[in-house]
Amino acid sequence: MDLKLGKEHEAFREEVIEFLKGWPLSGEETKLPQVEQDQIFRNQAIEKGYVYRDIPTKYGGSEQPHDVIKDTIIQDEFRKVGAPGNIFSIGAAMVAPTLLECAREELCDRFVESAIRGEVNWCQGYSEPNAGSDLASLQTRAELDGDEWVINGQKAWTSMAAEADYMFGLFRTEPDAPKHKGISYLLIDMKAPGITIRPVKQINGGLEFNEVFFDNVRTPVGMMVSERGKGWQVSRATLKHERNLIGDPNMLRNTYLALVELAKKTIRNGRPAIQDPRVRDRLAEIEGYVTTQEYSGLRQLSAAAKGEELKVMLPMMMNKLYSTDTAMMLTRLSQDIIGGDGLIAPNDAETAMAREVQHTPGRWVYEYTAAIAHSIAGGASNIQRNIIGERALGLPRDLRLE
Amino acid sequence: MDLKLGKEHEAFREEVIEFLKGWPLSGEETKLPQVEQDQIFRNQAIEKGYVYRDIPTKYGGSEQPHDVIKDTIIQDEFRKVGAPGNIFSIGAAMVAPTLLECAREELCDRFVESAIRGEVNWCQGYSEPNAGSDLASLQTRAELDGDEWVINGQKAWTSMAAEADYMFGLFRTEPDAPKHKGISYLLIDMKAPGITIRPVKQINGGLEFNEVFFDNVRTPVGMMVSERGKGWQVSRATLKHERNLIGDPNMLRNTYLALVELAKKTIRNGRPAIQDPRVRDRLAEIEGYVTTQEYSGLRQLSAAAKGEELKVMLPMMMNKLYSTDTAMMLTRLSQDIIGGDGLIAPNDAETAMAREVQHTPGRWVYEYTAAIAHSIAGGASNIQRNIIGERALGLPRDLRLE
Amino acid sequence: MDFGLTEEQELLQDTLRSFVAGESPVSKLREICDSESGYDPKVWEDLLELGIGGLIVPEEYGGVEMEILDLALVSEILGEGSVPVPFLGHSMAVAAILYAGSEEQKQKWLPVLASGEMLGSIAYAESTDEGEIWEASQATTQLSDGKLNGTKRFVPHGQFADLVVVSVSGGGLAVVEIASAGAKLEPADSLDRSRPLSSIVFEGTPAQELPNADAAVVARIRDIGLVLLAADSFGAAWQLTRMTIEYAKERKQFGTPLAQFQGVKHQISNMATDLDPTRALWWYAAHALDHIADESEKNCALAKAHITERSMEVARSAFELHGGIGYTWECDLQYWFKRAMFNRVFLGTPSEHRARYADLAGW
Amino acid sequence: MDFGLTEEQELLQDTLRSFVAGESPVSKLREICDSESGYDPKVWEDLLELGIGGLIVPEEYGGVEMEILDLALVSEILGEGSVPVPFLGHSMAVAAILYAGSEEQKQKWLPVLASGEMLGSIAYAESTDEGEIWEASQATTQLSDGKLNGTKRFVPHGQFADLVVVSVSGGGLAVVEIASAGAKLEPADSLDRSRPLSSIVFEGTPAQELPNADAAVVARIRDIGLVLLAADSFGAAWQLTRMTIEYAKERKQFGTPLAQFQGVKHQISNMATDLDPTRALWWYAAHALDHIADESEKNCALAKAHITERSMEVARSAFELHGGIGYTWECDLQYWFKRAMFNRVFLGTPSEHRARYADLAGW
Repeated sequence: MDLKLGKEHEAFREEVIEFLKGWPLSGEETKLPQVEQDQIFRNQAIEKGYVYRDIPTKYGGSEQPHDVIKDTIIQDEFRKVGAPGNIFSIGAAMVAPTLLECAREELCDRFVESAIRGEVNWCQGYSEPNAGSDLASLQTRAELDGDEWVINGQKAWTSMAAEADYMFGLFRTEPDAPKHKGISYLLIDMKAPGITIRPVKQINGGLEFNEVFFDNVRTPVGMMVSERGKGWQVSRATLKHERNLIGDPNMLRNTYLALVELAKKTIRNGRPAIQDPRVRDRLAEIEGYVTTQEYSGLRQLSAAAKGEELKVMLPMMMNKLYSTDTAMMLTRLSQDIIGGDGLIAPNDAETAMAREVQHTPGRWVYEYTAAIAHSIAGGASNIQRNIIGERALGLPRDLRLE
Repeated sequence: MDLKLGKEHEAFREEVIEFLKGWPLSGEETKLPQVEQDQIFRNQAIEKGYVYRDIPTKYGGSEQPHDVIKDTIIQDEFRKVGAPGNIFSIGAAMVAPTLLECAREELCDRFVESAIRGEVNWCQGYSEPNAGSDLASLQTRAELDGDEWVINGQKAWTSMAAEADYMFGLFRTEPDAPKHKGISYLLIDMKAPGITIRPVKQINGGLEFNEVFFDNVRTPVGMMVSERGKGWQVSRATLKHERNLIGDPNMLRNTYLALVELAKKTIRNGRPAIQDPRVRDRLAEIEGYVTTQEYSGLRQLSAAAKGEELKVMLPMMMNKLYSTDTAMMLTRLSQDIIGGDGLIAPNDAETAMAREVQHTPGRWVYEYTAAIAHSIAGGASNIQRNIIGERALGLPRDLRLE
Repeated sequence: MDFGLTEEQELLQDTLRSFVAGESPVSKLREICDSESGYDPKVWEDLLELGIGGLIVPEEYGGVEMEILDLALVSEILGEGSVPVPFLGHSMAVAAILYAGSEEQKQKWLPVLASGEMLGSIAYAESTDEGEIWEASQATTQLSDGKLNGTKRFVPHGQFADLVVVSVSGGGLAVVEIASAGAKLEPADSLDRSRPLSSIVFEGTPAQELPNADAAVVARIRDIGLVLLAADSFGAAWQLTRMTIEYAKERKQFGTPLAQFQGVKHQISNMATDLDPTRALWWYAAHALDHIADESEKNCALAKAHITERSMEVARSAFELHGGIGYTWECDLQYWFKRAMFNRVFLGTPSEHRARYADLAGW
Repeated sequence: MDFGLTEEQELLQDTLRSFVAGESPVSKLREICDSESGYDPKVWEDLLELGIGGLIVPEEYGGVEMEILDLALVSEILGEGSVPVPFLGHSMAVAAILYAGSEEQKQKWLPVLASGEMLGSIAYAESTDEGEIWEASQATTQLSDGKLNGTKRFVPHGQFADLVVVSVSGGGLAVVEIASAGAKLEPADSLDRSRPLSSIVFEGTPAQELPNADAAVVARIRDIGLVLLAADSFGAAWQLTRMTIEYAKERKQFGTPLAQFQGVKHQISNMATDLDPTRALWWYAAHALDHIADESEKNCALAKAHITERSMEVARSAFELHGGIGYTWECDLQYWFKRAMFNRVFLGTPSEHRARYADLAGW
């Protein structure tokens, strides 16, 4: 175990810090719109090899050798100064790597660069109203008509559908094949005729998700990733990236730190809530979970860096369930601290999921209700328990009627 | 809702209190051994109709009309002064009512009176090493040989086997019948040749349970309760009584009160533990469960008194699971209060389950480990959850391979 | 002795339950809540005709002279239906005037409150330098020379109320007729839209003191609120459980109804086991307010703390078992979940009431 | 950067694991525990030969000069096997002399402790008027003129120790060679029979002060104990989980292996999820003791509090899933359950360490 960075990496960190002195921009450039400033700086970072490291240069990446430690250093230092680095969009985080892994060069040429630059926005079309955790039951169909697929049906839980230019998703193309094998992975232009988007309002007022309806929507045959009936395999590549996105331990740590601040700032019974021994006890208990998740993440990262993922399969499979439960514990305490303010609905700013979330009681009402949702995103908790039991602990599969 | 006793019952309570002035005995009788003193007083109580109220007079009971309120008054007042009332033995609490409900008169004549008087001790033979919650899988066999059943096999989890004169239990008499239907209910003389008793030591040092081995043990055909293959039905009558025994809310209340005392007496960090806000919070939280269980019991009792058991089926089915979880919470807190004393094993007095349990740290170590066992006695918790889900909430039965 | 409901009480609940099913179904609830009014005057009027406005008011003041247990039984049904009516604030205002008012005040207000000509509410909560307070004894709002000055928060259905009972500095209570000049009322964006809240700023607002508001009476009024919240949460949580049972029976995954997965079945059994026995806890607390004075304060604290807390856990399981659909505005779960959130916090959090319980227990 | 074990460390654990499986199987553990000695000298000697006695001792004093993380990795394996050897007390005694001893003291004792010629232990706990204490800073045992007076409880393997490190009034540490006159040793009936405890009464017992036992050093010695307990509990709880998995796969009910009931499967998944990720927590705490001084105290408190607490919940589930059989003396579960109970309480309960954590966090 060696948590010190080696000399090479320490030098690398210095180099990154030096580079970041160039942010924020100065001089005339500060007069440009923020988006353009971001892009100017990001282009410099790509040149240095700090951004889009696993994307080939021909697609606008910096095509660097795989080095998780360097990735972490870059992420840390960029975050410290708030500099624009990798765009965290579905397109950059999920579509680009999936295409690079599974698609023909033609599709990569067309979509990877615009995805990582955030010039083209993507949304995901997996879940359906009757197929949440059970993707094998997907019903939305694509039928071949000449050199186009004709799509009919409905997707659910699609984030950012209204903002998206394209959707990637799973569609049933082989109705006669067994469940898993009848699914293909298609890309669809969201401006194609026949698409209707309906935002789904959440119970905390947020509007993160949409339903997307397809009425004879057409997409060319060339928009299929991999082959007919191979959608399931492709989706696993994508899902891998999504799971990583969700299990981010920093998110939990940030929420925890905000909770500690809340407990310091909130006066209850004439003193800061954090002076209440019960609050201290619960905060320290939650810290046990948050720190565990954090160090366990570090361990997984290290193992991945060495190509030893197999050693950490077990904690990797547990990330989701663990952070779901921790988030629940954490936001539950927030409700005890804010007290009566929990009677008031979050306002628009609080539900907007802005980068700088407001430190308001309403934010905590939003987080509390969102914590309940966390048990859902990326597979319900019971499914997670089955996966852990069956794949990691070697327990027998459920009895099935089938 | 009327928690005041009606005039009739208030008068009855006065009558009982008046009667109880005769306890303890006085004069010459105080020189008798305690057991004899108890019996003298108990006989007087039977005459008054206070004891063995649901047992016919011909078996030594007082054959009173069913009145749960009077039962409760008697129990309360007898307990207050520590007077000997109904004997709380397996024989009195389970065998006698079962025989009265299911057995031929001959067996009642022979066994009921001695059971309720505690002159003959009984033990239960249901569970087997490979049939805990799943009684339908019982393997211990009884084969008919002339006018005797010949028994071979093994029972487990038998309380008081060494002290018992007789066992009541379930045995497989019809090997070719479907599982449930092949079982009969037999009474066995524990002094019969071929019986071996082996005490099972518990992890907390207690010795409440035994294994009982049968090697060609014989019992007359007349010792069968009800008919061949009807053992299952008879056992449900008995089990009903056992469940009542286990769900006793007073036990939980007494343990809780002792815990509060412990928190008052134990000095931690320079002050009584009960002054620690965290201990107060947890005690109050546990009180919520204990009180709920207590009032829910009162409600069930009232409904039973009115013959309206159907209205309270749901909470009745939950008693076991509820009190198991509460006992766990309760004894867990005790371990935080006793601290390092939890490193020491309970001593003999503490493991003897004496009527007056010692108020020692070791007692709490004993209780804590016993609380873990509670999830087991009378059906594992998962079985309880299935029963609640299927019978009370109308959920479908598990998928089964069979 | 009978630890159970009378036939009349069962009839009362059955009647109300049918009424709610017919007149305040979830479709209507949704309409009311989406309109952000949180108030269904038609349903409230019908409930008033059933006597709900003056349930515990003696007949001489125009009420039906029932018990607090009856009031709590009504609260359960309203929670079960998440009915958007101003029952909570109104009932507490009625109790305040009934127990703390002078004869004259009672004659003046009880009949019109009982009939519903006037709608009542209570204004207890404040943000103070000591933090948020709910207890009347900690109130900082000033009453002098018949004028009220101070700011109150979280007044239930305040924007529809004609009369508000206000806790004031020194631990007493005062009554404001809201039409009076100088009360600035600001509706809040309430999380539970079936019980919208307002803030009120009093600036020299005319008010009458309730002369009999001594500590015991003020405690009793709060305790009535606590038991109503507990009963409401019980009703709401049972409704969440029922909805989950229905959903789990209907919804299939991997070709099997959810309810047939043992993992799901056990979670549902745990929900019900956590909840159902607590019925006896709030019954007893309400009964104690009616008949066993010594026991009432402790038991109301316990019922509020325990039941509103357990109800949130029930809600959490309901969401987990519904999966994503439960998280949408279109799913009915949200109404009962928010109802339970309201009940948990209003008049103080469970941990505050546990601390109070510990003090009351003499520990 | 590498948050993981070195090949040497993995080899160390593998070697030890095989050794324990071969030399300290549960059959032998049962024998030792039933004899009430709680000490397997043969196994201890073999472990000493592997260098366990002086793992963190510099080579110049006859040790193998490894890190505290290595010590904790050993502790995990000993917990996993519930191995009845005096590792805990001995390791803490070694740490005390190593960090707090004078050069002369180190030269005198470290080599014989490392080789195992002398067995060490620590005597921290006392019953005082303030309640039970574990922290050295609260000790009331008096050291003056080289004589020790006071009573200590819960000295691990005390009845076999040759040398005991004692916390004394003022927060310092002293060393007693137990053969000295005047130390009355009373073995207790320990719950965890793999680590028997003794009380010691000192009445004018000759003792040497450890001169460098300042607050930071004393904290460090305690923290080593905390991380060893956390690692031991982690090992024990994983063993309980494994036993439960095996049992659930083999045992059938209603014709189906227990593990195939989804209710059971989910409970097992929850056990493992509660436990497995915490491996990184105690690794980090141990590593911090070696390399990140600022972080060590907080992280050791956290690791002890969190892991020993979670391990008890794992144990609880193990019992529930084993049913009645788990409750018997004959079932092996008991050894690991009692091991976990010991770890949870020794050197202070989780809630005490959470309170300490809160202070250390500067809240």
